[in-house]
Amino acid sequence: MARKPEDYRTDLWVDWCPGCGNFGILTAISQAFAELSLEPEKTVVVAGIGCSGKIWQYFRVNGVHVLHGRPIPFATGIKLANPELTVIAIGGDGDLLGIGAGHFVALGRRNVDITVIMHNNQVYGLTKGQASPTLPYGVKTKALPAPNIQDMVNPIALALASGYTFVARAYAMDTKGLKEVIKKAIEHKGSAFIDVLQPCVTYNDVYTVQFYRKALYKLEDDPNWDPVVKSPEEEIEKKTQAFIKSYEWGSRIPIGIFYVNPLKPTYEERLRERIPTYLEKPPAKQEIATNGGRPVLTIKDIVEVFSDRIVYRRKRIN
Amino acid sequence: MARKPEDYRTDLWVDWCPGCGNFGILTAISQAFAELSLEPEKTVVVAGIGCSGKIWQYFRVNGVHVLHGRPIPFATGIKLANPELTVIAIGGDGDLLGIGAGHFVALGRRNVDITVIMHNNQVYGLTKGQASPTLPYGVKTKALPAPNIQDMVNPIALALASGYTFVARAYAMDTKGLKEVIKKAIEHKGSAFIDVLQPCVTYNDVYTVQFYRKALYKLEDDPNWDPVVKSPEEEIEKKTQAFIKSYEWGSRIPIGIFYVNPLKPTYEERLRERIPTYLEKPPAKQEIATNGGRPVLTIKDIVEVFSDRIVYRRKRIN
Amino acid sequence: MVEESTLSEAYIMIGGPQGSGLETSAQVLTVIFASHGYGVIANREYHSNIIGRHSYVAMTVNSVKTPRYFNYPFHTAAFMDAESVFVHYEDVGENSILVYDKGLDNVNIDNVVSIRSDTKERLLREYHAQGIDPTVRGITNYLRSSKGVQVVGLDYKSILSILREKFSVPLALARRYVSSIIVGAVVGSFGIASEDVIREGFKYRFRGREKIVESNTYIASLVAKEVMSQVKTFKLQEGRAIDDFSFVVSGNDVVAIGKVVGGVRFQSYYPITPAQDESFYLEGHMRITTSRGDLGGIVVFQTEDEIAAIGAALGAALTGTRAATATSGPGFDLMAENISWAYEAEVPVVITLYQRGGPSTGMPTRGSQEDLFAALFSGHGTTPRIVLASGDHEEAFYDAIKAQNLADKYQLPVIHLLDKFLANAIVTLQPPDLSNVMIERGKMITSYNKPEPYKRFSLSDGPISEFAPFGVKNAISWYTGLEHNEYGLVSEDPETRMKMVEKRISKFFLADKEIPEEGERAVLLPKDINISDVELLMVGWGSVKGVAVEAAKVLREQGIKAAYLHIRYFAPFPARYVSSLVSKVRKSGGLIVDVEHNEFGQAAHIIEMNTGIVIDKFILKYTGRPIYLNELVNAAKKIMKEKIDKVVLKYGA
Amino acid sequence: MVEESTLSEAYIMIGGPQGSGLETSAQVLTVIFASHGYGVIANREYHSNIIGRHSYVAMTVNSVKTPRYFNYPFHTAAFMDAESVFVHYEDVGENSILVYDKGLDNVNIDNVVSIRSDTKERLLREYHAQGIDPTVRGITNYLRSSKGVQVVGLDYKSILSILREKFSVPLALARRYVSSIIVGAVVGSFGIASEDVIREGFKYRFRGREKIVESNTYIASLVAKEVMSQVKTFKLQEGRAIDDFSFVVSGNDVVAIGKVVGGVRFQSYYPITPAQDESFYLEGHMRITTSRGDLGGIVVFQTEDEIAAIGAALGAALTGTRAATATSGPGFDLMAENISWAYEAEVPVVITLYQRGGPSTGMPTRGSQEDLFAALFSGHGTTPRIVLASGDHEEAFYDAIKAQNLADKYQLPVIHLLDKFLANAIVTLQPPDLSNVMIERGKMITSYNKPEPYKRFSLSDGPISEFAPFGVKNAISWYTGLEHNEYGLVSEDPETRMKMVEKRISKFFLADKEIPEEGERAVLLPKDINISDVELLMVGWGSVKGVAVEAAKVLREQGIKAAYLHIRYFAPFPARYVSSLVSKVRKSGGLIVDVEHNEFGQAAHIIEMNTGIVIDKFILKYTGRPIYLNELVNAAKKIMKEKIDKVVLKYGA
Ligand SMILES: Cc1ncc(C[n+]2csc(CCOP(=O)(O)OP(=O)(O)O)c2C)c(N)n1
Ligand SMILES: Cc1ncc(C[n+]2csc(CCOP(=O)(O)OP(=O)(O)O)c2C)c(N)n1
Ligand code: SF4
Ligand code: SF4
Ligand SMILES: [Mg+2]
Ligand SMILES: [Mg+2]
Repeated sequence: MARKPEDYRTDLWVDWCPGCGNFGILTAISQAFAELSLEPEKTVVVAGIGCSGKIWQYFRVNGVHVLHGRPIPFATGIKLANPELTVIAIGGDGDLLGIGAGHFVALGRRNVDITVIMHNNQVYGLTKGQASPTLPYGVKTKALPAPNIQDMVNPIALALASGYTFVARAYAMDTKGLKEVIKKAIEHKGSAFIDVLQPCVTYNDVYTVQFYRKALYKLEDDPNWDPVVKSPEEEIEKKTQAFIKSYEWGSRIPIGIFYVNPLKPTYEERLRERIPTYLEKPPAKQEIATNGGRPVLTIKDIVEVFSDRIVYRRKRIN
Repeated sequence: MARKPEDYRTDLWVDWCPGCGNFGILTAISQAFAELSLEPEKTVVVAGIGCSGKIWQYFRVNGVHVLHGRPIPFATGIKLANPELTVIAIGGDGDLLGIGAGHFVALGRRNVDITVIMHNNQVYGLTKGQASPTLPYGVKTKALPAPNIQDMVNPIALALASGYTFVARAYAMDTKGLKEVIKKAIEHKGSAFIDVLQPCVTYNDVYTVQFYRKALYKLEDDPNWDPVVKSPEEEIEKKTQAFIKSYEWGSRIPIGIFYVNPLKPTYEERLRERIPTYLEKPPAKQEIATNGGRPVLTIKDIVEVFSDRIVYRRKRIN
Repeated sequence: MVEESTLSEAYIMIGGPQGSGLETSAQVLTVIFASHGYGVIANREYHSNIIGRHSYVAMTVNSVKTPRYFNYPFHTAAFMDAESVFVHYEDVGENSILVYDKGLDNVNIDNVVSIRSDTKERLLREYHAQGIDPTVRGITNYLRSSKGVQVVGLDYKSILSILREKFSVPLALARRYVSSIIVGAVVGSFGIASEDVIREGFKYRFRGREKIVESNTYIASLVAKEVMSQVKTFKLQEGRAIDDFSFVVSGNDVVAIGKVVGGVRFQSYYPITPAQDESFYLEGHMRITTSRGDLGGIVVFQTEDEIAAIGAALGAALTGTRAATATSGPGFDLMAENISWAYEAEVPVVITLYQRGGPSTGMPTRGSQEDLFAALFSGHGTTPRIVLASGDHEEAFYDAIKAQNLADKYQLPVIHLLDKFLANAIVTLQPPDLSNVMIERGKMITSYNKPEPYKRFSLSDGPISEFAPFGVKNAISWYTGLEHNEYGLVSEDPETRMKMVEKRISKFFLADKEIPEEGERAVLLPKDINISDVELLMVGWGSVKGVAVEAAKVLREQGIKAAYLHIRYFAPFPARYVSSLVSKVRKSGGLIVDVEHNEFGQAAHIIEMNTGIVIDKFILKYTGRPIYLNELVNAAKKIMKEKIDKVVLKYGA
Repeated sequence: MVEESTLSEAYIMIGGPQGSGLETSAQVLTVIFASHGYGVIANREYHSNIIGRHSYVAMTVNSVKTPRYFNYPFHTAAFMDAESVFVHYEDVGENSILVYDKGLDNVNIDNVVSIRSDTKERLLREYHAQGIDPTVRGITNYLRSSKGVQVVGLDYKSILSILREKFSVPLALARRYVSSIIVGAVVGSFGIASEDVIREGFKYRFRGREKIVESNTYIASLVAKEVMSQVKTFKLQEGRAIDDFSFVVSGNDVVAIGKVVGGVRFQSYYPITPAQDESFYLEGHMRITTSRGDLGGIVVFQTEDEIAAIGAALGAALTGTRAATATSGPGFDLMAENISWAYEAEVPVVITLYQRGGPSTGMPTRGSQEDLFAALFSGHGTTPRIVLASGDHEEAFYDAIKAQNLADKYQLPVIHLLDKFLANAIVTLQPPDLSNVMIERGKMITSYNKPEPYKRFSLSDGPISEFAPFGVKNAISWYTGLEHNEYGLVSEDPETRMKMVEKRISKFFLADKEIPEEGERAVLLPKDINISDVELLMVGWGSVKGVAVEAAKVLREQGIKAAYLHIRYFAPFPARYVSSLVSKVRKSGGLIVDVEHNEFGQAAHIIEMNTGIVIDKFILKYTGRPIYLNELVNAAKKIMKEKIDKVVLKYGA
């Protein structure tokens, strides 16, 4: 049964500012879901707090609207408890690289099979336009009292250094390109990160549609660009090439896939080494009670499983 | 007046395990302080929680033992409030790159003139040997029930991606080399990061002194190695060269200075653009009360400073 | 038409979609009234949204004082859009003036996408019950015919089209002038149409942009005249609330100003509604210069999260800088561990906590008083701290200074509690009286010359030790969150532990001894009331003050001897004073009613915890909207007469 | 020599530097006693340090039951080093046996670098006052001559040198055998020297490493014989506390086991003392297999911080997995915001909170009960949650399961409170009785077939709605920390807001109605006491239970009608039951005394907050060391006789 993007949408009114780049992201994700024909019940969108974070309610798939900065821990818990689910973590640049930067780095070390989509508008939209961690030094967007005093963090370089195995950048207004990247990210086995450049029409009067129209170019247009690691030896080389590219920011900004390493085991695969039946019987699918509502473990089981804590009575002292 | 390393030490018994690499770091820092002849009253060591974090009490300079993961925010507040102070932030690998990774990344964006020293023992020492974020995947140190399930984060690459302007690695047992790096880091104007490889004799039976003796080599031994950015154009090139080097981890591990960029303005310099008298009269040095204990701002001052919130009574309505 | 009544106080409502100039209208109106001598309070209600969802401003204008409450029915309501008409149809009453856009007459509520389904369903239920047609026309007809509302339908589009002709404003920009239609509608309702008068407001708003000032003034005046021609206007008594000048400030602003006056020179923050505006305002005023010279500056530091915000503030405090941070519930939670650290390490720091609707992200742009428990008990371990709550903008100014003094004196963290109602309400405010304001730094020292090494946590002179900031010659100091000895160096000795535990808690008990209870930690209002006479004692805190004081007045006018006990400090709690008042009231058969903005009666629980007094009557509101005067008066009467225990208020869209 | 007395209960202390095998000694001793039928409890005191600082273990061994308290003077004390002798000289009394290393006789306290200056000064003061020479010899002489202690000085070095001859253990490794000297010294004090008996302990400890077992057993037995030859030994009655087998577990272990039995299949954690051992133990048992097959496994997930730990647990809970996290004060603080989220989003999750010395990092390896306020009130907004506290290892096992049931039933966060005393104490424990243990998942559903769309927060069937985990066909669900409608989608409608606020809080009130008070939420002990008889009612919680129950018994034996009221749930608080007990006691003139491990009487405040009852007598301890039986008995008598309000306890080095 072919699914349509609309099947993945609720009928809520979308309350972003007219012209906001978030609309493009919403469209692209719905399309990607449809083209991958994901089961809505087995799909979970976890979103942070921000304009970006509002996206969860517009999808007719399971949605979790967590705390500011925390999409990644929640998404990780969901995925590890039920690896059958497709889990997407969405947040703003403030959410994922400001308050949530610690989790962002940690996910890179785990390669849990989830997709992280970052709405990069260089501002804190929902709190009325302060500088976000991706706004360059010296830039003064609309709501700032003075030019930005902090440097920007480079999301692509940070993702590479953290260990993400799929790293890409896309543009919110290019829904088709974005959709394709999202599909690839979801299909990728491991932690995927997409930095989505997202114009904020209300607060960001610097990184506008007009600006991006001129600045953006596609990595894939270079026939020699190959971001995929094909053997472990290639890893550093591909990572370095992506790292260098990630510093192109200014009049020319690349979008596309920077780096893919399909060779690293996912966290779920690693868990199987500790719990051989993990994938067949993950936490969410284990019976924990008998039909009568009693624990599945009997006293005998307990004594066996925790035998290292049992002392048997021997003969009498003296 | 020449100062000796002992002048910078309290007489407390040092309660690390005999043979712990932390002793070397303690020695090296004291030596660096002495050679730079820092004024103890104007020096502040801010430390996190961990075996590493215990170091603060062994220095006869101002010390702050903060929460686990939080040396950087405290150090930043101290420095910005009183930029005359020399501020060193010290933490373990768990402290700075686990729970504190968000702050670690944020400092890179600010270039506040503080020095961050990380005791990298690949384990959570004080909580009895769990894997820290710098322990590679699949490695089983003493206290782990099974080989490490998470990948290591690359501290050097992360520091580079975050924007630190001085990035180095040193070895705790090479106190002389370490001391030299620390001196350079303190003298560097901007955020400096030193990843100190620190054998933990109690819990880390993989990255031992024996291991490091074989694996380590010095970047400075290569006469062509030049980590210093001399013009803005060189920035990405030098960063990339450092990035590539940072992935040498295994049988050969480089130590030394990976990257230095003296060209970026410090946060303090940036603050001067907003408060011209900031460096002469930083927060800690402003009079806030008159001799009589009254606020320095009079009502007249208040009305002037906050004139944008004053409405004057005009003629009567109607 | 003839003016109908002369008012000393008027209630005004304006509504429209977020981002369409409603704030401009509110500000302009406030300034118009303020600059003509009126006391004003204006509260904006808005969704967690940037553009498009419904927002409205309730205002009270008073000719002799600055009012601190809102009331309904509104004398006048002016709306930009259809949604406002749909959701506010119950806010106007007989003779009220309602101005709306006739061009929207045919709009059906079903077509208003920005109204959420639950609200829509509720409204449709209500319309149905009253036989109202769910269109703008239907509503206005109903109001006109069944409610006696003076409905004025204006064709906004044709009014705006004048702009092109007269000021060559292109049509695309003309929508921006809806805000001046609203201004005109409101002032017109009060018989004001003079361009001179109206211009004051736009001049303030569009400082220096002459043309915009003129075109807006023109439209507003035009509309005002039109409205005046269609209704019986209200007449306001002459404005005598303001003499020479007035501050026109939000609660956020006034705390920011108080902090600067109080000597705060380091403020760290992570943006969060409704705290952020305080820091933004400070950020726009980092440099403190006046005509008599450079007075320094305040470092305002935007951090990566709230943990860093409090961490940086604590770091700054160690240098002797007065340091603070401002946040709301979610951010405050993240500060818990560091509050515990500050208690252990005895570092003076102030956390300004703006309450909003919770739990969790809750209703981030709505008001609430539900973070009292968190303010008192967040952070593990026994960590008493000083918690003071401001009831209005005046209190907020002085409390911002007081909080710093208390932090310095007792070397404790101090939580300064405010709420969204207060934070976002814009009011006229008398210039503060600095004659009693002192900067008290307690035992802070700036030099140290004793022969023995400096002991930051010396036990030799009472529970409070001398505090030498970093940098003081000969005074090296150590701080740790671990238990420590007098030098601040780690100790696990049981005797040292006991002494240090007792030292810390004694500071709190000392504060309890030293800070006056009556009048400072709790205030009985009105001031001249005889407590033994009181039949109904409302107990409340924070922004309940304004409406409760007025309600008590109204009740007294209606023959019920009511008073309001305003709790200002929850820690140290004014237990003796509160106990004595309550028992006096109870002895003479009076009732005690807890009034607050949460579903649990948090303050009542804290009273019980500190005094053993069980309060069993409640007037609670937790819709996120402020308590209005009439609903409070009615609830109080209900409790008095019907002997019920709890009234839950729900007025307001 | 002749055995002197026959004991049913013995108190044992062993001491030495951290990392030198003291834990081995304790474990071996515990197993020796347990495997011969004795009930044992052993508590280790240690510094926040890995190697070198002073540590000691207090044990109680009982022949008929598992004791849950410690007492002094100790019958026997065996020390590895000089520091132990210096700091524990007051822990032994007449006839006590003290075994130490004669080779240390000349060590002066000044030369013991690991003793911190404050402790050293205190001890020197004490020695001086009693005319004791500050050397090991001085101390032991004093004990022998003035205190009647049976001091046994052994030359550890020469004992260890036997190892080289007999077992070719190189000298460098011989130091590791000091632990078997200690074992030997202790068992010898009780007249036990049989290699057969002693071997049991070493076999358990060094499973499969024959040689090590033999050499250790040999040394221990040798020492035992030597001790027996020098002293009047104590004789223990035959061990009848254990039949077939016993668990020998720490509180951490028992909670871990309870979680697995209770169906927890996801545990996230960030390491922190004293919580971490629970997660480590689980990590070693991720795979759950028995002879009857593979029963699945538990994912134990080490996160980057505690925010991620609770976040991941909440995520896992949404999939229908029973999820938990375990932490201590500092980590708990970081979870506050997510607890508030869990309340708002109605997600069942369990947080196991191990209290330690605070505030802040405090005394991380010491015990305390001071996180009660935080457990109850952390997290902004009104967020009542269920808080239950375990009093001993038995309770901890069942509570670990119960906590999950309650979380599922009421869809609320549940805090399971423990403390370091309980967490780290190793005890013998009867195999649990599973006959009454149920797995109750409340309104969780695993399929959904209704025609209308699933409403996660349906209001149609009482305050608790059906919970369909992610993945259930036809049941898409949405969760948010914002206020929301029945679908879980955002709403700011005032009416929806009110309903949802009331829905959530009603669940808490429902729990208050449904969970029995008497016997479940509070337990009066001993069970058969007549409350109207009680002259002294101690009220306490957590690990105070063990010592308070025993103290009540001792007091009754001494003629004071004492009982202990054990509070198990602080929320919902058993207000009616506690009130009725307290008033009964007070009516008949009895005293109520709050006993707890903090300086503020946190539990007493919670009682007051919930009942209005003011408790004004306190026995408090906040040195980080457990309350010992004798000091509690003495304090209780003092309060009874001297009419004082507060006794602060301080026993223990
Ligand atoms: C702990 C916490 N701190 C602060 C906030 C307030 N807050 C809401 S959205 C937001 C920032 C949004 O910026 P970003 O993540 O970039 O998302 P955007 O709105 O730009 O899409 C902040 C700081 C919060 N909700 N929680
Ligand atoms: C919020 C919080 N969580 C956990 C802990 C417990 N803790 C103490 S030290 C430590 C880790 C230490 O590891 P690392 O930072 O690498 O320092 P090391 O001991 O290895 O030097 C942890 C998790 C804590 N003190 N605070
Ligand atoms: S503020 Fe910016 S990011 Fe937010 S909805 Fe509006 S345009 Fe989009
Ligand atoms: S545990 Fe490791 S890091 Fe800690 S003191 Fe011992 S050797 Fe050093
Ligand atoms: Mg953003
Ligand atoms: Mg470490």
